[in-house]
Amino acid sequence: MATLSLKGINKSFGSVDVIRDLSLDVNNGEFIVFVGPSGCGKSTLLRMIAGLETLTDGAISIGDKRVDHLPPANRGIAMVFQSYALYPHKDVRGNLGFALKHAGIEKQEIDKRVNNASEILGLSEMMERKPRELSGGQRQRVAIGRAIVREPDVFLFDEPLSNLDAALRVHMRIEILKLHQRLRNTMVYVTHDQIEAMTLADRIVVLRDGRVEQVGTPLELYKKPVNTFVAAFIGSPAMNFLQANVQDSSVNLEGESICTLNAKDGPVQLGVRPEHLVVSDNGPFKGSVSVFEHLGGESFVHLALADEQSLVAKLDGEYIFNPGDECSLAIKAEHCHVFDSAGRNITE
Amino acid sequence: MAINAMRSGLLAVGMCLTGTAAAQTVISIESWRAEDQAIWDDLILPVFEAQNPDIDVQFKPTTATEYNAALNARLAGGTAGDIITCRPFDNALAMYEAGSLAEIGSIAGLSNFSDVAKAAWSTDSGDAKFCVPMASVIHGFMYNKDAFAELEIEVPKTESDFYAVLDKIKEDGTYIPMAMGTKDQWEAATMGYTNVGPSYWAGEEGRLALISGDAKLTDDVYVQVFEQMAKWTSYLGNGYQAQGYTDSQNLFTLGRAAIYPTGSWEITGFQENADFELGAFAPPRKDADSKCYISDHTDIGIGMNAATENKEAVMKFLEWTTSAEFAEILTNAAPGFFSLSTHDIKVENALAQEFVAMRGECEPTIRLAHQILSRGEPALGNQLWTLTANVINGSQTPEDAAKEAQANLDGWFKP
Amino acid sequence: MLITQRLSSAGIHAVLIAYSLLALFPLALIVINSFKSKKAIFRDPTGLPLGDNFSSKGYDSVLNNSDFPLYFGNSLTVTCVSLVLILLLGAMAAHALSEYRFPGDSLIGLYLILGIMVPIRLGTVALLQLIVDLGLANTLTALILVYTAQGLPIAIFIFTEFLRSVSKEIKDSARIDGLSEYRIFFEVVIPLVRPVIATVAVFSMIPIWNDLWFPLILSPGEETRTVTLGVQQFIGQYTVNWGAVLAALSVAILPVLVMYIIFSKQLIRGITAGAVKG
Amino acid sequence: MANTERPTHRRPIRWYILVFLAPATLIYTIFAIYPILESLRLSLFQANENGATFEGLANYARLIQEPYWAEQFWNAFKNNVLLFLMHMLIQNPIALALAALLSVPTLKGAAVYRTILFLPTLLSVVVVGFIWQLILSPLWGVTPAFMNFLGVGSFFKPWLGLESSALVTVTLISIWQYVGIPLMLFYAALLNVPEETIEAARIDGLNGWWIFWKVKLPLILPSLGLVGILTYIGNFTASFDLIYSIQGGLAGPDYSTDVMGTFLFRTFFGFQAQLGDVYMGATVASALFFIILIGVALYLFGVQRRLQRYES
Repeated sequence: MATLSLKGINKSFGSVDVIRDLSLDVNNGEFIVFVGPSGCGKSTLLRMIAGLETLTDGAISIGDKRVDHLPPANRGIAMVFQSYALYPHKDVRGNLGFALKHAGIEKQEIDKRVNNASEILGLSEMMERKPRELSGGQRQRVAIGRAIVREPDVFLFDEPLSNLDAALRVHMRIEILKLHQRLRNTMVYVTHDQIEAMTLADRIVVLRDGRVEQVGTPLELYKKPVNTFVAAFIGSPAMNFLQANVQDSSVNLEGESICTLNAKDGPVQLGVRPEHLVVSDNGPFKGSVSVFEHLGGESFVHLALADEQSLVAKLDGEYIFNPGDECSLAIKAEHCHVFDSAGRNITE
Repeated sequence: MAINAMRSGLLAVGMCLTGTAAAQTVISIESWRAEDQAIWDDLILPVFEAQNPDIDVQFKPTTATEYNAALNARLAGGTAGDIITCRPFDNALAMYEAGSLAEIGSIAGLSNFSDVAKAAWSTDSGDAKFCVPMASVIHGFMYNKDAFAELEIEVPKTESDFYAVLDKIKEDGTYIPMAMGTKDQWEAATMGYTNVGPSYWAGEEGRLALISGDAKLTDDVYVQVFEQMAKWTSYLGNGYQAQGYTDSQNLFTLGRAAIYPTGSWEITGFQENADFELGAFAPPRKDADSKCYISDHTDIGIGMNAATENKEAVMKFLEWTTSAEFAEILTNAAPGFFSLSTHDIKVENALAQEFVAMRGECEPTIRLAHQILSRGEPALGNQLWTLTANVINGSQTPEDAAKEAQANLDGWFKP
Repeated sequence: MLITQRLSSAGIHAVLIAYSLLALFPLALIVINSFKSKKAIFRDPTGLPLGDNFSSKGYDSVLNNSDFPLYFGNSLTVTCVSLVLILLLGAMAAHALSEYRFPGDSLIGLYLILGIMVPIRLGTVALLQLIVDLGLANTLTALILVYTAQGLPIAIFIFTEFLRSVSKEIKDSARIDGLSEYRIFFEVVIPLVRPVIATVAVFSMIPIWNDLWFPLILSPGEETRTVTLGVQQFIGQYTVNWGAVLAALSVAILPVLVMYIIFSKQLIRGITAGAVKG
Repeated sequence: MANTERPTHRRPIRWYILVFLAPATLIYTIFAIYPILESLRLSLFQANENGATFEGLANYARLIQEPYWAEQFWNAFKNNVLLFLMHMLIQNPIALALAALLSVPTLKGAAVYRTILFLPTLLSVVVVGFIWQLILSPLWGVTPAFMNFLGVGSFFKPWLGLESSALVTVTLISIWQYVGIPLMLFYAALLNVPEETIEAARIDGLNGWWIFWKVKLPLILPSLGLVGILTYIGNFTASFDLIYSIQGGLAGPDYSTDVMGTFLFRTFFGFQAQLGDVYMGATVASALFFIILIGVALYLFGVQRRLQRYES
């Protein structure tokens, strides 16, 4: 149980800067998630925390201890990998106890911790099996168990669910959440999947090109994304961006005012989340339906607007449209996001 | 430094392991005569070691085909044996000139050898001698006495007799007239060309004329030999093109062929394997009036590795090889390999006696290409292999073959 | 299900059996003739070694020759020690090449597999000189060193290709578990490469076991002869004891055959595991 | 934060990389590369009265200009090229066909066939050479009897002894012995073709034959390339043993089976009457080295790149 602090982290491979001057403080017991598109440096950052990559500059501390010069095993961390990274030649019990045995911990203590972990994860039935005899979900559980037995200060997860199929992913996500609630450890989790980030995180760190775009709780990121990048990344289906104009403190789309904004006249980007759109006879977003997807409880309408822009709306399941139908939608002014030409959020 | 230290350390260990090293000098003989292992181990070496208890001689042969390559590599690396069995003439000369063979002219027993014998292992001027002559082999023909009796044929004396005999055997059809193949190439050249050739080029006369430049391989007498070879084709077995030397041996010893052009070196092997009585005859003379010639080839010599550390023991052994005792053991233990010494040795093997008897009737000479003519590239010796095989296979005419041989010789050889 | 539509299963078996016979027939001839006298071999090469044809002389001269157990021992020692060295050193180098980035890594990688292309035999003279300078002439050590050098490039090539295809995370995981780089190699990488060990072993073993050249040049001494070199004593200048040669070589096939059968299953798995892909 | 507080982030020297690499690199360099480089060096010298003198590329000029050398060199080179082409056109298609049959999933006894087909590869060339000479010999009746039995006895020829057929015959023996290696590589590659791809093709209406040509073959192209380059290298390096043991050092009849390996052997160590010449031998060895290098470079930079596009 400890805090994690990153100060002025820099990392370059040759002339390529992967992480640029990154600082972050993680609270004790906090579940923090790094998200970003591939290549944003999130995995490198995690591997630096683990000690698998060296820093070019900066400092990492866990608790009060400066760790960036320590070997991985002495940092008080445990890590769960995307490919599970189980030792193929050892059975489940051997995999779970390996690190402890190597650290010279007494056999009794090892057994205790291994049994404890296997109970938490429901692995007790398969302790003598080799990894190749396990399903993907079971392997992932063993990988997590291997982290648990080490009783680390900080858990590190490197895209642990991306090798699983959709149903299992949801299931394991919940297991990890439960685990966190039970252990209350500091956890750092890397993913490119925003749903995992939203559901798991106490705080999310959005990374792009080695820089932090925004840090905040899932709701903060959802409600107040600092820029179009974060806005597009968080939320599903993704936010619609439409070209609009500011005229006389009003944001206008095709001459219709959507919301007010105290800014000088000129083009802006209007951000509209699909779930905030509602059907309204005189709504400002008018167009014809190009695609209609019905999911039972809800439906998605893809609308071709008059000025050749397009828009997705998430509607209640009771609406039914056919391609070619005319449709008009409206949004509450407080749900509008407005971004300047550089992508910065300038919503009031 | 380090390497030397290591080496002496290992030497020391080696000394300890051999135990009796202090008392005995161990010397080893390099040879290509793998089949003579038992003869040397059981008959020859014990006699010498009994007289020289402080010397242990080991016979370490390499397969004949790899002998030159392996020996040269070992000489270059410094791991060759103390005593080296020498091939005659240019091959040994090259080794002497490269500093691998020591000068051994001081051996008193060399007086027991004729000048002809010594010439095979001396420099051209005759000043330096580098191997003790050991044995010669005599070319000739072996025949199946039973078959000859069955077909009522006499041993041929002249060329026309020879072909008459062959025709008769061919006509009868029970036997393949002659066992020889061209696959191994050297067989055709050695058993055919070199065997009967001297009768045409008049032995030494023709051989020396080539070296002096007075004659060319395109002269009639040499071309005639190729013509003989072309004539042989029809008397060989089916598929002789793919018949190797071992095949020929087996064809003959299994009694399927009546005549086998060969040499005295086959005696031991054939007497072991053949169920019929063997006889030998000399290469036929051109006609009744002309002389008969045999190739009595100085084949094996024995010399000293210049880099040996046991010079004294080696010299002692070489001295012994000039003795009548050695000559006698060798001649009778390896019948067909005749001592080159002038000692009067009684040959016990009957078939070997038939070969020795040829010496009385015929003029001796050595193989055509061995002296000087194989010193450059391409070596005439190897040329003759390929060309003879080509002529017998019909892929080259005798004239062409002679022309090519001479042209290649002209490429490097200045008489 | 490839060509089943064209050729029935029986057809496939017919083709494979036909080719198997082609592969086995000469082998059978070798074994049959090793039990015959030289004369019988040539009188009736395809005849079974029965009645008059039978002769165990070949085996007698091999097995009663007190030196043959020694030759076998030498061959086994040289082959096994070389194999272990090739596998161990090859895997170590391949691990370094596939796991770590360091200056010149790809150059060293290229350098180490260059030897696949060039037979060391080309350097025989210099090699012998070197062996003599090191005081290793006529030792099995000389052969082992040369065979190891000869076998390393292909081993490194196969191991590197394979290790590159294996997830790196498992090694990272071991690092987090606190293993040193050395223990990672021995406790994680060695078990990982097990599927391709058979592939490398089979490819390296055959040329070592059958080699005649280097024993002839580097270690021809009586004490260090290998089987193939020992067999040469039956091959004379003019007379060849074929019965003994065939007997010796029939016996000499056995160790490689046994090793092959042991490795056979792993061999395919190893190649399939992506070890020898383009 | 003050700079002085920061420990340096320079990575400590990673000795373990050295420990892993050094043993293999050392043994390989000392016992493989050094001797070969020494050979390359010797190729620049020529023997004369006082040892050897540096002659630059003179030996190479002799090799391709002086008729005696050039004739042998180009003949051996030509034969090597023929050998390579025949292996590519005969050995590898046979291996591919057998591998295709072996990889039929419903086939029973595949493991037995696999072992049998690989057996010849385990043999030493001494015994392979002997047995095939015995089988093909016109004297001892194995092949003639077999052909008579089939009623084609009149077609028998002493193939190993005829200039027109010796090289082909030796090649076929070599194929008999070594077909196991490409067979294994193809077999493994075919096993790796995903079942789904084949099923997709079947749904597209392709039958077994076309699935092989249109789907499997393109997918195993990379191993086809690998087999090609291994064949190329083996053709220059391994062909020596077999030809030497069957046809002898002169590679008869009339040099019709002479390859770079036998040519090198004769030149380097001498053969019977011919005296060995280390300097010309080294030159031939080096020429051989460069020929192999050029082939491998072409493969690496041309063929392999194109082939690997199919991988993804």
